[in-house]
Amino acid sequence: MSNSPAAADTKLSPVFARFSFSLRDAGTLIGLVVIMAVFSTLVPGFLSERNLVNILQQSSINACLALGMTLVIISGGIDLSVGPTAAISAVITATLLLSGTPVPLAILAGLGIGMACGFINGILVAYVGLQPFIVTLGTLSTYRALALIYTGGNPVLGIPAGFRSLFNGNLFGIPMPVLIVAVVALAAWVLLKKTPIGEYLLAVGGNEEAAYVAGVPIARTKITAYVISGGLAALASLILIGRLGAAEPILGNLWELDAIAAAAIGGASLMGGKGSILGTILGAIILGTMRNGLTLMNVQAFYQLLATGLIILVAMMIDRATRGRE
Amino acid sequence: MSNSPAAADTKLSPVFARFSFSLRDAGTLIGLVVIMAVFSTLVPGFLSERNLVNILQQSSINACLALGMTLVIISGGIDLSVGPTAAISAVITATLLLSGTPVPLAILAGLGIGMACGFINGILVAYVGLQPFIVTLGTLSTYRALALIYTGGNPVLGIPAGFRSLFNGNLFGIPMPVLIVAVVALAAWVLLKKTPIGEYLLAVGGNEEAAYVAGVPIARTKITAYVISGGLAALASLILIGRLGAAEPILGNLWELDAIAAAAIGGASLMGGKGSILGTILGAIILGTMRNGLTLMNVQAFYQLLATGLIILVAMMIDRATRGRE
Amino acid sequence: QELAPLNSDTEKDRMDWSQLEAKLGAFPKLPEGTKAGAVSKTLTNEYWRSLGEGYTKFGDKAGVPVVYQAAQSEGDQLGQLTIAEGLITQGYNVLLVSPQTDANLQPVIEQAKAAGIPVVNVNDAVIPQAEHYVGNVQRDNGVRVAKWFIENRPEGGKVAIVEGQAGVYAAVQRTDGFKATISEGGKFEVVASVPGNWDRQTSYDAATNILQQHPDLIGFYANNDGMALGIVEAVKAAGLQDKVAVFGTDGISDAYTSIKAGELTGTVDSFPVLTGEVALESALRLVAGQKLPRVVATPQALITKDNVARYQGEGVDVRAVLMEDAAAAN
Amino acid sequence: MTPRLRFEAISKSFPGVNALSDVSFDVAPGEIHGLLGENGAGKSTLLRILSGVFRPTSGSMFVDGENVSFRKPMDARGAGIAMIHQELQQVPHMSVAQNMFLGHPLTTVGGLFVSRREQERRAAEALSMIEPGIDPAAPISSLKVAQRQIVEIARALLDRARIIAMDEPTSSLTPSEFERLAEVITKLSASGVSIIYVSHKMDEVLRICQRASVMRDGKLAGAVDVQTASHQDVITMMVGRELMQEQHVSHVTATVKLEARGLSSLTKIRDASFKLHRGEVLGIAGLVGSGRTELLRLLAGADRLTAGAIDIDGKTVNLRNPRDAISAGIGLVPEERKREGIIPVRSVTINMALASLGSFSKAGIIQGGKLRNTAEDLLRRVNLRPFQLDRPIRLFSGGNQQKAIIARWLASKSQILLFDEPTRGIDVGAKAEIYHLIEALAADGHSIVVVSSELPEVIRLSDRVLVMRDGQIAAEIARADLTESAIVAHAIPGANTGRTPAPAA
Ligand SMILES: Nc1ncnc2c1ncn2[C@@H]1O[C@H](COP(=O)(O)OP(=O)(O)OP(=O)(O)O)[C@@H](O)[C@H]1O
Ligand SMILES: Nc1ncnc2c1ncn2[C@@H]1O[C@H](COP(=O)(O)OP(=O)(O)OP(=O)(O)O)[C@@H](O)[C@H]1O
Ligand SMILES: [Mg+2]
Ligand SMILES: [Mg+2]
Repeated sequence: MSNSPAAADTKLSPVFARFSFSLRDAGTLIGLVVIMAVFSTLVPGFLSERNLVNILQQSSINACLALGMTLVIISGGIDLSVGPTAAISAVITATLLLSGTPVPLAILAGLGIGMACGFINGILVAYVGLQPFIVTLGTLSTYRALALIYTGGNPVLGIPAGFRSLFNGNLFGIPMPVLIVAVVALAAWVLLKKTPIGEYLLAVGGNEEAAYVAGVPIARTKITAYVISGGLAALASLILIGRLGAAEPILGNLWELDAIAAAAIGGASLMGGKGSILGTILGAIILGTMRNGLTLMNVQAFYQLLATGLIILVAMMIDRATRGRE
Repeated sequence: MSNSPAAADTKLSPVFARFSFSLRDAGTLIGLVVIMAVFSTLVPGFLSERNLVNILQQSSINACLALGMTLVIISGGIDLSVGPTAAISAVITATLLLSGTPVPLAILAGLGIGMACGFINGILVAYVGLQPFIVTLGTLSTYRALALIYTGGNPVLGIPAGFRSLFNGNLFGIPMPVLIVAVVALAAWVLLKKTPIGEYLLAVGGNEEAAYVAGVPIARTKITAYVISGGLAALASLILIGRLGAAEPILGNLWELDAIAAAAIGGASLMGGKGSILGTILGAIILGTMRNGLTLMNVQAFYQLLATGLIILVAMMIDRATRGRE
Repeated sequence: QELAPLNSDTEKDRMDWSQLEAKLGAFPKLPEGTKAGAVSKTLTNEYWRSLGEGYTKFGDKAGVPVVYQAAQSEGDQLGQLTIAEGLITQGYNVLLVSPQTDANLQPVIEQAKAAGIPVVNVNDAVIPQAEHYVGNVQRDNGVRVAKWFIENRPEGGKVAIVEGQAGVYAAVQRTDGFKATISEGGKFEVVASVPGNWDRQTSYDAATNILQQHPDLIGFYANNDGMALGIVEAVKAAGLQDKVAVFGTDGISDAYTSIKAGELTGTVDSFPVLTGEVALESALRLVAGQKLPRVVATPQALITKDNVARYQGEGVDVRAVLMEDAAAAN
Repeated sequence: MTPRLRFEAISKSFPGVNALSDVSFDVAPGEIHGLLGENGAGKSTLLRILSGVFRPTSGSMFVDGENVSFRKPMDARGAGIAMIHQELQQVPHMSVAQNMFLGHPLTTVGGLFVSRREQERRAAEALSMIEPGIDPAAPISSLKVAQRQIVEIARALLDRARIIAMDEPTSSLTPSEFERLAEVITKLSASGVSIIYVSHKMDEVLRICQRASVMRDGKLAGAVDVQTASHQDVITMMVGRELMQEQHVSHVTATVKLEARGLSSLTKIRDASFKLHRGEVLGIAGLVGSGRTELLRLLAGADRLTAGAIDIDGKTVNLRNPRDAISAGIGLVPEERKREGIIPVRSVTINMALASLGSFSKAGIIQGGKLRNTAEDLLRRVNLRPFQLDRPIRLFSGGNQQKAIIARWLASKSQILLFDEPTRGIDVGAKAEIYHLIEALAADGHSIVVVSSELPEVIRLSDRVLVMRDGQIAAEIARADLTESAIVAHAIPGANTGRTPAPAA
């Protein structure tokens, strides 16, 4: 619906169509470069290596979530429950670690819990046939409540150093979270661009009925998207508790909005059938850069909020204009 | 997308389809009756007239918002910015009242501000062609920031009694908010069922391209939906500040989720083209009843959250089952 | 090197704010170019803005520039972390943090330690690894209100609690302090303890429902003033303003106004401006190399119509009044 | 006399495609003007310019001598132009009457309220000119495609337009429905309304039109003298070469590939039994709504059986969904291309490969080279035009979309192919190609079922024909006895004459 038919006669040319994803991504990249340029003139040291690494590190959690969100959005759905999913898997992983469970096992359990949460969302969407927005709005409350009930509302403190160093250390001078998310992004890119599952996601989001007749396993495809989203939410929570050294049941508040914003800035269409992994990553970095830059400029909280809102709108307008020119 | 094609072979027969709206509403009504029956056995005095009036009063604000949301959803959009829209118009109305502006003028100004906020959303959706979710995600932050900046974060206190009695009094033993929302609901029903604008909303949400080639004014129709939603958000905020006697810039936090939940429980499809005014009202009352009943039962916070999440899921499943049987 | 997890309410290594000067001497001279960075939960609540006022006030006095930032909304945990990390990067000499949750600023503690920057945890959520904490005793907020009921309503009765956001430290402690204290004599019954989510409207609705079910209720305790003011309106709407006492927490200016107008029965003021001053003073003393106990307790007082004039109004020097209170308590 | 409508040097280019270049012709008042051309020739584009959906890149239009330019569909309607679009343009949750009055509802109280009753009365009036059976209050989604197309036609009649542009109005209609439409069109023409009539059905055009223009590759290829022109002449003008009229060739063998035993469905089909042989082309004829589509969907696993069984190569298969059917070697070319056929934003290549991605993958990764080679091979075989393999399928003309869907089942190497109205909306040239394809597939040993409302097509292709009536197989007609009248006799209820209704044992 976003694309008013009045504008429908300015369509992709065939030559460009082949590169349309990368063109769109180039638009996002230009947006990022402009924002960085602006901040670098306003904030001394903004472009220092340390700060750039900082931005990446600070964007990594949102990027991780946004990757899963992108796949769900491409399949024509949405996942509002990523925050509480992260919270459940964080507190359970932390409890397991404290009770002496070996680190790899605890990690697997945490990821498993996240995927189970996603699986429930997927079942409700794909088999019961409910609207994704409503399903995940319902599980948003439900999962959060479960995390709170499980912990009695208390944080789980004292996560072992072994686990923390895994998610909080550096490798070749690059923070682990950044590396982890880079690997995840690469995997997501391969999944979307190179595997049948990726094509199924695009097909289901693009025209569910036609995909069905063509033999695409609709339910399995949708469930896969939610399971991945849940798993990545869990991964994000592991990164976070690695950094914080504690797992809280209220962790992940409002994460869904940031993740959706990153995916949308990166070119995902909430009508399904469209989205870009690279774009999403750039979208997450744009949001992270905004936060970082505004903080370094000591912009007051209310004006930061204003800037966040406006940047989303402006990014989408630039996107619209770029697509219009294509 | 919610309706998996696997189930597509059980289609409406034409006879039933004609009554499908009222059938669907009957489903919601049954849901409400069941919930009330459960609470009435658990909570003494739950069915007292006083408590029932209470429930209506407490549902009125969400119902007011949900009506506007329903129209937006029918048109194929969504309005996440209702809370901040309400906040802006609340603080401005309150400031005007404090500065001695006559009550009717202040009310008009408040409603006007709300409609202006909606108008901006509408322009961005209809003319700039951005996705409604993203537009209103952006304005969600932007409007909130404006409300905070305008007031410096402070509540505006001391709203005159004349204004308050208008929104907080009783008429024939029925609270004013309930009466106001009843009138609004009637107007919305007439708009949707009896006027060309209603037809346009359904058409634009149901099949935008078909509506366009048939000459439906797409942009104007969408903008109308957002303007109404903004206006009703403002009205809801006036009811609220009448009750509380203070206007806070942080008022209306998370209102959008409740409003969307009410509309969805009432049968609106987030894919557009479908929704019921009566259903939405019932949806809002279901949510209000839940809150009231759980508070009266003194259910602990975590479990209230759990119940809220589950009721949304269960309501949608009942809906699905009802439609399946049609 | 691992510190025992901090419990700011019970930590033994503590000092009252009034003792700062007495025990540590006059305010020391600071290294040239000292600057302080502070980050709090949100600016949407007057409490946190007042805290910032206190920082600035003391900063001006000591000639130290203070940057005060806050997250975009309460609950924005990662945003707050980003801000705090930014402050470390920018080379501030000391950090004052009021974290969203007990855990979300943990990395700041670690990074600051690595960078040799002292960090002071100011109020509310408590970072277990924090080496320095300045703030009041959260539990005591609830305890004071409960004591008021025990003294002023000797015959007992039904009371209700409207809680803040589920799972937040301050909400849990305040609620717990009230509940435990008021239940001691056996005369009072807590008939409801429901979530108000720091939200006026939610609290209004909750209070309406509770009053309707328990028209003989004698009092409410709310975890903050915004919620308490919502409850006041609900009590008025039910026509019970003479029978039901309503207490809040924080001591924001609207609460004072309401108390003077005879609507809100009372609030537990934790004097955010003074807290800010004390916090920055403690932080700067750390910068100057002084040793401080792990907890510096800041004052709080139950404000009712009877004593409101003592704490607020023309020519009242709150600092002096609180000093007197402190002296009286010892 | 000034022409009613004049196109003058109309050109339209989409990025990368010149859809129209320099098209000029006139339509006189009251004239019925045919517009012919292959898929993608630019017919729809021209009409969409006329109806204000697109704006021309250059050129002008004159209505009754007056230069007009439309910025949106409403403008064209204001100038007295009504349009029946090639694709159904309807809103699913609304009633028939609401759809017909979409965009300009009948109102009372000074435009304040919609007058439902009046709309339904007028809608019924317009509908009754073609098919009285349609309830104007029924939701449009409860109607079958053919009925929905009739609603679209009736909608254009409401407007009292000066010019009605009809873009393939009969693509889903039966001959008898066309007859009624022809009557209506003749009456309109007599009252001075000009009509532009686009169709791939040559007979229709030659029968009702007074003049016809032929388009090729976005240009006007010439005018046809309807009185004297033969099919061959027109076709030559359209495709630029002669097409051979070919005869049916049979490849049927004795091996039973598929056997349906007593199939029944939830809604319509009752006790359908038949056999399908290797190399056979089995035609299914019947009236609209007789259950042909539903029978195919049962075979394709898209709908569930309530009774009966399907055997393939003598073994009973359980088809719970299209996926099962595909792995059993069954592929369906669906009737409603836009809704059930294509993934609009994806490339033709991907649309082609969707059902057989597994076979293009190694260790879960799609092999781009292999995919590309197959796409080039198969899409060339179906003669895709323009031959741009990465272009989103939504940008192709309907006929070319259909070719890509057919290629889908070639790619998946299905042994049993089910065609539901395979040449609907497809030009003569492509039609001949598709017939060739079907025959070549049969010769290859594929088993094929063709559902078609065009009797000549059924007769041209089939080795054997099943006639459906009211959800049942009413008769089976062998090749030797195959005539149009034989089919019609069995298809029409109550006309059960002659041949024994013999469902295959
Ligand atoms: N919106 C569009 N964007 C880009 N190209 C388009 C668009 N619409 C049509 N085309 C191209 O313009 C050309 C003419 O298409 P058009 O639909 O007018 O053909 P047609 O003669 O109606 O064909 P058919 O008989 O299949 O309906 C085709 O090559 C088509 O791909
Ligand atoms: N989804 C549905 N809802 C209600 N009725 C249906 C549905 N699908 C099919 N029918 C009914 O089943 C009958 C058979 O329809 P089917 O589409 O199989 O006919 P057909 O012979 O293929 O006609 P057509 O040529 O229009 O495709 C129709 O009369 C129709 O009313
Ligand atoms: Mg066409
Ligand atoms: Mg059919």
